[in-house]
Amino acid sequence: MESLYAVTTGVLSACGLFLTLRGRTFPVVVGLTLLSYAVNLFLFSMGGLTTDGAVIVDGPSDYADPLPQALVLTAIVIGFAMTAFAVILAMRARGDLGNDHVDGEDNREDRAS
Amino acid sequence: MLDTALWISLTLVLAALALNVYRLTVGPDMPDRLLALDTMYVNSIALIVLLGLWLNTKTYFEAALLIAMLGFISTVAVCKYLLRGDIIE
Amino acid sequence: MITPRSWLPTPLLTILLLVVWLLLVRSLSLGHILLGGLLGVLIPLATRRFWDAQPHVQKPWLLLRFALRVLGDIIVANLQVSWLIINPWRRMRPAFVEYPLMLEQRFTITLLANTISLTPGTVSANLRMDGKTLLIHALDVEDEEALIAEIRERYERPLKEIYEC
Amino acid sequence: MILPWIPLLALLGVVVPLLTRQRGRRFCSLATAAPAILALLLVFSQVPALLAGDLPRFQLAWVPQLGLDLAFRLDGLSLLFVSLILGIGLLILLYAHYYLEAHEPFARFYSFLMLFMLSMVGIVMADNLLLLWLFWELTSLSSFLLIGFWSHWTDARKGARMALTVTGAGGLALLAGLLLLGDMAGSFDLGVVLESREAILADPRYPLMLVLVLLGAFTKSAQFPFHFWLPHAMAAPTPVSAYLHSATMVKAGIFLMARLHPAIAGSEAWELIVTLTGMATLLYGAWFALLKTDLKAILAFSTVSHLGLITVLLGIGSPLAILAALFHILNHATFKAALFMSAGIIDHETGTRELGRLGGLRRAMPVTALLTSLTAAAMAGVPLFNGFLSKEMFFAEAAASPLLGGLSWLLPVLATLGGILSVAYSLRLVHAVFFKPARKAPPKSPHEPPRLMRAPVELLAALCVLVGLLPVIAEVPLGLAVEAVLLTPLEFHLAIWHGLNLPLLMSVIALIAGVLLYALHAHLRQFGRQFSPMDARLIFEGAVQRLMTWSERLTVRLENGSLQRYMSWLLGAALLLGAIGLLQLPSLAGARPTQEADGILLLGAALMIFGALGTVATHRYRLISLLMLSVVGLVVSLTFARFSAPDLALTQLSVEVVTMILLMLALFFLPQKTPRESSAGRNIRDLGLAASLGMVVASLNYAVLTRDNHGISDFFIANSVPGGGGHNVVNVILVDFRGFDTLGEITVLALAGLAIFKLLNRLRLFMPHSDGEGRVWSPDRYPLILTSVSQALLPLALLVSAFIFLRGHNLPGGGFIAGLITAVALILVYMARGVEWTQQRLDFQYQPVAIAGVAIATLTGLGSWLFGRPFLTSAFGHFHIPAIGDIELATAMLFDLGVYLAVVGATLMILANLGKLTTPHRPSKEEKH
Amino acid sequence: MTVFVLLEGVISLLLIAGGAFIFIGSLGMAHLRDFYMRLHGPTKATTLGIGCMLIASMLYFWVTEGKPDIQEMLITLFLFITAPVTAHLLAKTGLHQKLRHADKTRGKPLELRPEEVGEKPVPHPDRGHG
Repeated sequence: MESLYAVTTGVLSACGLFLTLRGRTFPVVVGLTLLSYAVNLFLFSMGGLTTDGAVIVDGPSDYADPLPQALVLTAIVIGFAMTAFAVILAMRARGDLGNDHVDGEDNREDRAS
Repeated sequence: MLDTALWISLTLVLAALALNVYRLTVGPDMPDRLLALDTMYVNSIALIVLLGLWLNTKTYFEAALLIAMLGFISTVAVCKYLLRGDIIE
Repeated sequence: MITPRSWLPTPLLTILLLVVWLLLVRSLSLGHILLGGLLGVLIPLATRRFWDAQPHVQKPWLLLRFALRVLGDIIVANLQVSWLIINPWRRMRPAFVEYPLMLEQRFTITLLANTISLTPGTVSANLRMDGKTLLIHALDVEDEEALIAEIRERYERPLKEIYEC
Repeated sequence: MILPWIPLLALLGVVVPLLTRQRGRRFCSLATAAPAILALLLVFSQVPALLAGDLPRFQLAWVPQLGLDLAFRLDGLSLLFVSLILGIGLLILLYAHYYLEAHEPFARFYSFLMLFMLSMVGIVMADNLLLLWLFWELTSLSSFLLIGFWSHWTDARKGARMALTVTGAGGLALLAGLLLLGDMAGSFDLGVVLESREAILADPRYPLMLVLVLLGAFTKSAQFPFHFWLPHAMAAPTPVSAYLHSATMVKAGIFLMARLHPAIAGSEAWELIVTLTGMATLLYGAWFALLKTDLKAILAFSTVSHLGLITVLLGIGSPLAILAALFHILNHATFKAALFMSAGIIDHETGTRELGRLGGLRRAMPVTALLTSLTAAAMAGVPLFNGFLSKEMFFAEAAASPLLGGLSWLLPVLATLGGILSVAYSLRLVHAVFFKPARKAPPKSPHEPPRLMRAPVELLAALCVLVGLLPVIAEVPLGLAVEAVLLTPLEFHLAIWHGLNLPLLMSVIALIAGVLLYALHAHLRQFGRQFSPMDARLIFEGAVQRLMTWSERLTVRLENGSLQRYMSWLLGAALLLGAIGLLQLPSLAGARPTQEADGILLLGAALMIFGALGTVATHRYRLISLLMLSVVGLVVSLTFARFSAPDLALTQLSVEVVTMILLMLALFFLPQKTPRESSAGRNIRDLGLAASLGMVVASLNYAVLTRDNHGISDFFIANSVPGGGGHNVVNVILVDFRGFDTLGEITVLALAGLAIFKLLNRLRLFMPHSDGEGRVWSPDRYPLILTSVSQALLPLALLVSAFIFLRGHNLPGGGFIAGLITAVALILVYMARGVEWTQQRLDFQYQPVAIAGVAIATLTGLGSWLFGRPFLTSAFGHFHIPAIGDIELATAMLFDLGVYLAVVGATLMILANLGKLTTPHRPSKEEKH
Repeated sequence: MTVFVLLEGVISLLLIAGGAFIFIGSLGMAHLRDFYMRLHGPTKATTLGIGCMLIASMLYFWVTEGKPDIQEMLITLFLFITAPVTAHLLAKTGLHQKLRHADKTRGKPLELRPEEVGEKPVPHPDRGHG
């Protein structure tokens, strides 16, 4: 199970990173979202994977680690804000520069490489 | 008996999910994919209910409730996008 | 002087909210009944400005009967559809049917459309912008007229009776 | 304790002119002079104590961790320099009062001058190496301001920049040296450092330290080869030159060498480096002083050469040499300041400084002629002037020094040569300006300056003669200073006549040969012209230019404005670091036993991977890749539910919806498809990079998952109910234990909302009239069924969010989730009904809501102060109400309310504003454009 | 005792039925011939399936926790509200996009009035990325 989880996280982050390397703004934003999924999963797993251990304390039991959950919870919301900001930047860039290339000018990808 | 039933219906649901994925992949048109996604959401309600039964807890009930209540909104958004382009106008 | 209308615009909704609340909190304690009642009053007050003129239910008991009938139909319809789907020798006769509406009010039209979508192998596909005809896609019909007649009898008339007469 | 008042008064002097500017120049000058005078009196008031043999010190801990104290001392050396600085400073002030033109911003000038005075006083009085260094840098800065005072004049700017660069660089070297020194001595306290000579000399790092410190000193004192900035600093107004470049700043390096002499001098290295550098400087400066034709340039180079002389003496380092050095510092300060001022007067009255255009001025300005002749004679070392005394001591020491072993005769010879040159250029200075008939008339008809403008010169000239005639009066201060340098009293007697001896012979030679040399210096000029005049400035500027171009090229190579390139660099670095980290693990798998995977998990993982890969595969068809993305999101939230994190599941679900809406909104304004433009090679590279990073992440995650980690969570679980009064530990952590983090996070959320709000205003975007396939939009803006359902759903959604919010403290839920639900419900209304319709019915704005949320949360936190508890301490209690039962109320709930409002406000601020973007200019009916 | 056995049987039955309906719904969505027909599967069968499952879980928790608790009904309520809307909008979108439908379908769906399908297609601005 752990290995499965780890592989999934890896694939997610790989895909997200690949998209963030694209040349147009929208794929980059999508990539960021994907990446933040991966990161949240990763952080969440810091406390170990527990089944049926929801941390609602009522009598002793083996609980999951609540701290990563709390941190990830806020991370999810902040992640949304971050995505929103990136998106607006992308729109602003298109509005002001007339295209949606991350560098603000078209057809420069190969110059960049 | 209950466990077997649980597993049977779980398998069925999983199969359903697989079918959704199939439709999502092949399309052919946007509405098809959208339909597949929406169905996936609905099916995941079943998954959560089964999880609750399996773990014998109601902790996850609200998750199911939330999907039932909000899940369709993203579908609606995409529909509105396909229809009007501008979803909040 | 505060009339009930001003602080309790929609008694049915209030009751609905109260019930939902009690269901949510899974308890019947007095405290929760009070709290639910409070919310049931406050939320409509807060959200009333987001509604069109709400038709008032004339005959609640009919509404109940209608709901039960729809429930039954849903089950039947689903069985039919499921059978159609898995039956290898099925011969479906899908059709688009133009359904001329009698109802005028948006809310009731919506109710009807949703009912249609939930019940026998039909999906309300499109409502003409003039709001006078409903385009229905049916999975398996032998006779459009019959379908129209059935819908009118089973659903539209009761709705009209409940809300609009 | 009055020591600190001396620098404090100087500091006061910095502000006074700025305050009294309006009261006219005279008042301003007097007001500025007052603190300096007071400081000078304070200094003199300390003399008895010094004579009594004790050492006034003042110490105040400033940054004890760094060993930096606000410590001052006033020993003999400090006394000598402080009185020089303040005294001459006052004269300069008087001089400047007349020198500056009426229109020039005299107040600023005074302020700069006083700032410089302050820093010099600080240097010479500092009793702590770091403090000394601070003031040292302050002199560089203030001299920059002063040299560049005529900032409209490019030479001034360039000269100032050059001086700052050189002395600043030297200052850095000095800092390094001082740090080393303090480290060797074990303390930055000057007293300690001066005591621990053996330890320092024995330390292996001594040579390095020595070189660094000397770099600082040499750059400051314009020693060869760092001398070149001084002549260019002559672009400064003459009072500045007279002050900085004769009496004070250039002496700072000398002072440093004298100050640290007990601690670091005496080694072979010291003697060689210092003496030879000094000698080179002496000759070089003298030679160019003879060739230059600009009055101030001549003085500048002569200053360079005299500084060299003093350096030589410090290098030789015998007690008498030190005495001679200090004596010459004193003398040079007097006559050179006087000379500079007379040069300034000449410049001021004739309008030029070119020897070629000057001449025969003795008729026009006899007094100035007299004064200049006297001071020049002192500079030349003519007997019965103070210069003569110190120079003769210099000759004596040079002759007596055993340095250079077999070649030890070289020093006196070179010394004599220097003497000859200095006689020559002094003579030339006087003769060319006052006696030789002028070839061209000066721009202005010359006449005597105002009486008081001449006063400082007269005073200084008088001093030259006085000291020259009865050297005894200099013995007291010198005695104290020498004692401070040698740490032991020195028996000595200053006399004019030592009988016929070698030094006298050398002086005589110098005089006669000097006169001869000047007689035929025309030929010398010819000779000098043969060398291409190498202008230090050109070289310096050239170096700067090269540096600039080089760094530009580097920048362009590294930073070409391509985000993709930066990303790949960044990710590459991350990959490297992560891989290194992993390599250090003994084994990937840890001790913790792994659990079995079942079918659901398998399918879930498969779904997620499918979604991720699908997103990438279809990323050029943006809508499809969005659908794929939301598959991932759904499964992620299911995963949270599966691994017992209901709160996370709820949050993820609602955020999922919001994100989807956001991206749809954005997609409308962005192209529907991504062109295929990446080159194959780049795709391969990116794939490789991403894949390897993914592997690193996966192995990292696996490594963590298979290791036992003892977090601090047990504490939270244990104290959640007793401490936070809630059963849902996650929520309690959010609103109570780590409430401060949450506060910060909602603040960030609100800020992001505001930022977006700002970014959106006056953003005009092209709105397509048809979708990707060119289909015109459907005319049905608000589908009826959607509208009525949205209105039916709204109350229910609000109810549910109220429920989620209230139960949050004890069961899955809480402010974040409730806020998101509310926001989504409202957004649904927006979608179904449009912006105008909704805005009309919403009687509140979102910005205030978000801000109110943050405010409520903060106030809740502050509230705990009222009860004397730390920030964000939560209180809770159970209240029993008859017939209703227990109701638990916790302040944490109030905090949660703040979170709720902040989330609602921020989310709607983002989405609603984004939706509003279209409404103002959205055509109701599709029209072609 | 037998009551419990009976109940257990009922619950199991409902569970399996629910799973079956859900599966059928997705099956219909997967393999029916045109979009409009696929639409029927999820909106009906799936809804019913979820309903069965919810009833099952209701009974189950009734048995285990001992007290009746019908809050699962809420989910069904929400589904009944939302599922038709989704179906309706999807169908509307399908019509708007003029998705082809099985030839044997009777009735002519696409004779929508001109103001309902937009006018003739206009080239899309994002061809070639302005």
